[in-house]
Amino acid sequence: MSQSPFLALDGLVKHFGATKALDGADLVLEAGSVHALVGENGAGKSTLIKTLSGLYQPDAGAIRLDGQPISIDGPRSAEALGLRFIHQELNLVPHFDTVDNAWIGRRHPRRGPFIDGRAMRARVAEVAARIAPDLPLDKPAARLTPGQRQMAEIVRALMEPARLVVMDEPTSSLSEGEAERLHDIVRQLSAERCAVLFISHRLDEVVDLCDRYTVLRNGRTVGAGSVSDTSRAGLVAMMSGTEIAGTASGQPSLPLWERVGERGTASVSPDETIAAPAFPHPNPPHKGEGASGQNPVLAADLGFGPAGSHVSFAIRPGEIVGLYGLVGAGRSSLLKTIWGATPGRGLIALDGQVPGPGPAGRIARGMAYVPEDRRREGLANSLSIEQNLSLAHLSDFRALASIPAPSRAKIRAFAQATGARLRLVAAGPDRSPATLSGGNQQKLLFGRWLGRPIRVLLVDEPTRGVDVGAKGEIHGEMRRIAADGAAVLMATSDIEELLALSTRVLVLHAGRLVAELDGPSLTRAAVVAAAFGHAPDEQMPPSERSA
Amino acid sequence: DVAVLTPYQSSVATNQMINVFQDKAKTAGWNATVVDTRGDMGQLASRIEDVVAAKVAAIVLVSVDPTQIQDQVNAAAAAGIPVITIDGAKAPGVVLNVTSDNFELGTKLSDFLFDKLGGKGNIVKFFYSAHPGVHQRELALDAALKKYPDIKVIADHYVVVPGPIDDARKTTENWLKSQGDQIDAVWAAWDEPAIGAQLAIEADKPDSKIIIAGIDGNPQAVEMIKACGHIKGTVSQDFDAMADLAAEGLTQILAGKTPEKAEIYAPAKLITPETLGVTCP
Amino acid sequence: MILLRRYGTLFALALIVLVFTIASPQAFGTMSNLINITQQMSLLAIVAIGATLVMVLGEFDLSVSAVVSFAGIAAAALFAAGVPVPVVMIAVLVAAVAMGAISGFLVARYRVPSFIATLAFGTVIGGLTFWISNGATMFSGIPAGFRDLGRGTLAGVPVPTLWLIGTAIVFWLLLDQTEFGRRLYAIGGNREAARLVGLPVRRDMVVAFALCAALAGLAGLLLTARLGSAHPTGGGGYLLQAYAAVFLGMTAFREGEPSVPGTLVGAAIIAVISNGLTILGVPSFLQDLLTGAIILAAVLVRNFGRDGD
Amino acid sequence: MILLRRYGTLFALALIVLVFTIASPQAFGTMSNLINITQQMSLLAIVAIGATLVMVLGEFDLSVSAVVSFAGIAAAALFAAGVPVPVVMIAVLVAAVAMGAISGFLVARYRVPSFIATLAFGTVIGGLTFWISNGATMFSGIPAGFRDLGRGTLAGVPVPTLWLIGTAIVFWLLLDQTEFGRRLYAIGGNREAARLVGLPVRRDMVVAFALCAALAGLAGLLLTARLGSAHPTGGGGYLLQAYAAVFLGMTAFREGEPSVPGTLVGAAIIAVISNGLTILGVPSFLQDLLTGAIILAAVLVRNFGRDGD
Ligand SMILES: Nc1ncnc2c1ncn2[C@@H]1O[C@H](COP(=O)(O)OP(=O)(O)OP(=O)(O)O)[C@@H](O)[C@H]1O
Ligand SMILES: Nc1ncnc2c1ncn2[C@@H]1O[C@H](COP(=O)(O)OP(=O)(O)OP(=O)(O)O)[C@@H](O)[C@H]1O
Ligand SMILES: [Mg+2]
Ligand SMILES: [Mg+2]
Repeated sequence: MSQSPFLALDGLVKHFGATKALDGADLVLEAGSVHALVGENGAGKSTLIKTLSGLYQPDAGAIRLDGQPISIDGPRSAEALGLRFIHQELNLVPHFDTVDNAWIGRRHPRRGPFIDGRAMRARVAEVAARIAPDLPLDKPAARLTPGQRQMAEIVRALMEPARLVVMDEPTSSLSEGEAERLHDIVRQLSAERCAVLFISHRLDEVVDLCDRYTVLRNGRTVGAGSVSDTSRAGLVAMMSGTEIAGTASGQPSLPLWERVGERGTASVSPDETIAAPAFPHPNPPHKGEGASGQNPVLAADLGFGPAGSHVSFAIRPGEIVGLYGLVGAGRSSLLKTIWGATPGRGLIALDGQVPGPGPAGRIARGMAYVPEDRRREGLANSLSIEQNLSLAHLSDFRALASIPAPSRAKIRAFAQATGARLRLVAAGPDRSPATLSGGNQQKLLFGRWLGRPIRVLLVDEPTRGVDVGAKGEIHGEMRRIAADGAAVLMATSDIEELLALSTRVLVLHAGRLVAELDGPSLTRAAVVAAAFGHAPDEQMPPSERSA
Repeated sequence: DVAVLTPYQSSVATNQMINVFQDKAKTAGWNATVVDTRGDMGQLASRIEDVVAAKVAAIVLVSVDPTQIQDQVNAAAAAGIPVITIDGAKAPGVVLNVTSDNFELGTKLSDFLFDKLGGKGNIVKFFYSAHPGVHQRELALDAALKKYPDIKVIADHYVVVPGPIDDARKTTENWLKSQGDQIDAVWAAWDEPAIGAQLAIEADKPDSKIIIAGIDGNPQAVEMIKACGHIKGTVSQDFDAMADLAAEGLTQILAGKTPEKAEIYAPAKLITPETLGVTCP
Repeated sequence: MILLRRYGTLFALALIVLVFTIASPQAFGTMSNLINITQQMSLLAIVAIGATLVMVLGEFDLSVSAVVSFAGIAAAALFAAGVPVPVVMIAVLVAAVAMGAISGFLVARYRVPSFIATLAFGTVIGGLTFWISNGATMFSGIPAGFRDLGRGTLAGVPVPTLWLIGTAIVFWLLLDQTEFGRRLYAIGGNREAARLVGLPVRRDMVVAFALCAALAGLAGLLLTARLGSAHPTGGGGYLLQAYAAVFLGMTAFREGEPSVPGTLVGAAIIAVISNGLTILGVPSFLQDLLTGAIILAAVLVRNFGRDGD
Repeated sequence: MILLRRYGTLFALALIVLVFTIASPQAFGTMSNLINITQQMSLLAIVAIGATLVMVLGEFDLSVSAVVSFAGIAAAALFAAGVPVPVVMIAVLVAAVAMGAISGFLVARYRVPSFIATLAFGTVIGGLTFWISNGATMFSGIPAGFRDLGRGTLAGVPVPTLWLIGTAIVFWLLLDQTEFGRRLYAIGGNREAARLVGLPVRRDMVVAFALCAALAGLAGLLLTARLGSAHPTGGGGYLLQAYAAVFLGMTAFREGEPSVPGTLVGAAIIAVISNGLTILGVPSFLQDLLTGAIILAAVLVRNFGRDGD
């Protein structure tokens, strides 16, 4: 124990066909430390931990635990070694509630030969009380929000004592308060000499929380050390491969899109595609300044959510309105209701007119929507990446306008342009989105709407799991869309993002609109306070005050 | 090579004919292969096309009405392959049909049953119209009912195939519940539903006077008659004789002769406790 | 209203029973007829409980009807050869388990879609059955001691009903109250997740298919006992009806998952409809029409008012 | 090796044809027999192409066999009433489309599991068919002009083969080359995602079920034309075989998605096996054994060596 580190990964290599997901990744982990694993989207972080969890077998390289070389031949043996994993793509059984999910794969408490439901629940409630006191324990996972599902996964990982807990972007769908609680848990684990391997794209959090870091780029370890010896900018530089001197939006590493060429398909260089006429360059950073005199693009006055709460608000052209709240506050429900995907009472008006029913009616009027849960609501894995990209407006890709037959060439061109624009890293446009890294899946969802005139953009967690560089790109796109005169309504759990982009913030608490903040009142403290329901009187939205 | 094709190999009667015919074929030195299409006529048509393509020496159709697949029979005839049917029907292109007259069987069954009832009473009927031969028996029942105005059909059931025995058993159980006191007899278009009815009555209403009769001479039914069950008669088709006659006819045909008659009726006889030599209380 | 949606199919069953009782109080609505129905549904329900296990995994086993037929014929053939009853039963059940395990192995190990794997393997089993029986119904030599396992009553309860009660209790406990059952639901709900947490996915799948086949084998034995004869396609009618029972049952409880109580409700609906319609003397073609319509109504009860897609 | 995995089932088909040709060069391996096979597979393949559409959605339509039977009987009944051929054909197809649309509506709007919805609705259709036909085979009054749509040859190609070619081309284009087809794959891949990007999920599902039923109706018409008679359960054999063809086809190309070319390969495998085994004079029970075994082998070719669960 004294000399050899607790866990060491040496030169791990893992191929998926022609893609090298890991290409000599090293990692050294001290017992009881909180270790950050950072890197751009597609750098290989998730692949690394899946290898550690025994899900993938490395093509080369060694894993050493307490100095002894070991081979982890399956999730079961990783579990037996005291390693716990929270994978990036959440893996709950949809019709199991939190309690049942927490116990899958564990020895259930029993009475005689039968499982003891009461003891199961008691144990889970005990763990959940520390981490997520508000988490509903009896709701099937299918009816939880992504944030709640994330917490359920965390509860599951902490059910039994562990030597190492690996968390792959655990905070990407948690808002400030919940993330804070998770940080406390992490510190507590570390104090109990349980190591934590923490993956995150929220670099501030990394700098705050972690002792040491490892940076992956293109599957290779390019840096490691003590967090106190570096800074946010330093991490970004290492991740993207630019010099320390570079800024946060420095030159990125090349997209792997090129690897298409290796497999015989035509390769596209990013320069070529960025020049494609469909995409004007994004405007310079812009904080939407909705001119106050203009008529609203989007006016909503409607009931939403399971509780049937009522909200009314309006968004003017050029505005980016942020929507904040705790997990389960009802942000996603509100967006879906506006999108016409769940029935709601009330009206919305677009440029003063009521759009047709359902999402199709909204799309026809230039609305766009990026859902939160990419796996369940966003991607069809049986379709290729390019087909997923073209799905929302298939009729734009006809070879002949009168024949409803999409042209493969046009779809391919769109996919390549969009891919280059958002720096989508993929083995090829004809592959399944299931082969994409988490952040790249998110880019895919966003990319769907690029190259179309947009009047209203509804986005739910636009950059969940997206790396710093690409986050900048997506923010740029959103600003450009707003600057072109559209209304943007953005739900996010990332308070940095919220403050950086929004001209105005609506805060929801337990399904009710509790605050509307802009100008000087829009501060981090005010937002967080409102989200927890401590809304001082002057923050009440005018509509509710008058009522 | 002789190809034997049927859609109903798992029916007891058909199976027996095929087995006897195969034995005869073996002694005659033919190589007979059996193809069963599980009640599927479209399949049967395809398989006939196949054996025509394979240029077999003769085609034997068992328990099929060749008019249901006339084109394929014609094609076989055109290819010079003789087609004979057992338990089939006369049709263009069929050189020989050995059968028992289904209408006659149905009449025999109906007359026997009505006679037993003394010309008066309520019967229930199990039928299966999808099979043209079995359908003929039903028509014979209709004709017989005209002659006996005091016999009434108070319930009927279209038997589910496969699983006719179990189906008939359940149906009879249900009838016993609803109108058990009114039923005097069960008319079964063939023996399997009769067996099902016997099982139900023996379990649920063993003392009732209900009598059952069917067609085929199915050995299980014969055994039940012997054991003095409720089955009191079955009109036995002489399958052995039919298969025999068919094999003889085929020998002649393969020798280049034409059989004297294009249609041969095998005799049908009634099996009852008396003919089996048992006396029931 | 929520209750209606939650237990819609159960209400539907109650309603069907009620309507038939009103229509025919002396024949349908008697205790003896209701007991009779439990006996009539028993074999179907046993097969359907087996199918439930496999459906929990999100798979199909289309070989159940072939296994039912096989078990009946194999038993009859062994009896004809003079093998004693207990040996026959054990041998047949072991053979059925082996068949199920093979299907399960093909599905779990090679990821052959279960629909095609079990359909093809069922065809193989059908060929075997024809071979053994020579395509003929077998009825000689079936001992009375064996036949009594499928007929008669014990303390007023028909013997097949007792088999059903036993099977239902054992498999309800197995699915609902044991870790094995939880694992099956987990695998069916999210196979990827099950694999990620290290569940023995392959082994459990093989066991589930084997148990399903064992129940089909049991049903085949009971069918032969009940009829006193074995038919090489005697199980043919069970396939679609068993899955109909499971699917009906899925709409009966919980989050639309297959479950033993649900399957019992489904099998009961099917049995009650055919018993009731026969007792009412509804003509054959109308029986089909009504059966289909009632089942649709039973399923719709739960889904009505709910928002589609 | 990768090729083998990618196109395994296609190789399997080629191999099966090769083996039969070697075993029986004069009978199986002749041009005329191969053409004959295309004719024999045509009806099954047409039904299976319809089933493919529904399978793309991830749903089942178990009423196809009932629709085949219905179409045949309805046509025969209309002919018996003296209705002219074109009117009969249109009327029957319209009725089939309506039936499919009803199934589709139940599935899309009320989210009734398609398995139980179409099974129950198929029972209703079966009742209708029995009502019309009185349960009997219908022979009389089928005009020769109609019969010629299902028999004979045109330029050396059997007429049913021509129908198959036409159907396959139209539906291949529809599924593979149009927005409608793309939408069906998207709905099947992730219905929720499809709905959220504004695809007309319900409408497309109803259309897919309607088209599936239309093809079943067409097959029913052709079957009656081919046999010159209509049987109230004449379509019964198509149900499992059609889905077997689709599932076999899913293992033939791409990432396991149903497709028209795949289904053709699947139907061809089924047709070739039964043609070849009959021509070789293999006895019935062995035919079953071999059919099952060959299909299993054909599916396993692709999955062998691949890692399971
Ligand atoms: N199953 C797979 N098949 C093919 N390629 C894969 C597969 N899984 C991952 N990859 C590829 O491997 C590379 C690394 O992916 P990985 O998921 O490890 O990235 P990551 O660092 O976790 O990214 P993110 O921050 O976006 O989650 C990516 O290029 C991805 O496309
Ligand atoms: N399908 C559903 N059925 C029932 N309740 C649901 C369903 N989806 C969400 N809910 C509940 O509705 C409430 C609001 O959910 P919503 O998804 O709008 O929250 P959110 O603010 O977006 O949270 P998150 O940050 O976790 O995404 C939550 O309490 C959630 O449990
Ligand atoms: Mg990742
Ligand atoms: Mg949300």
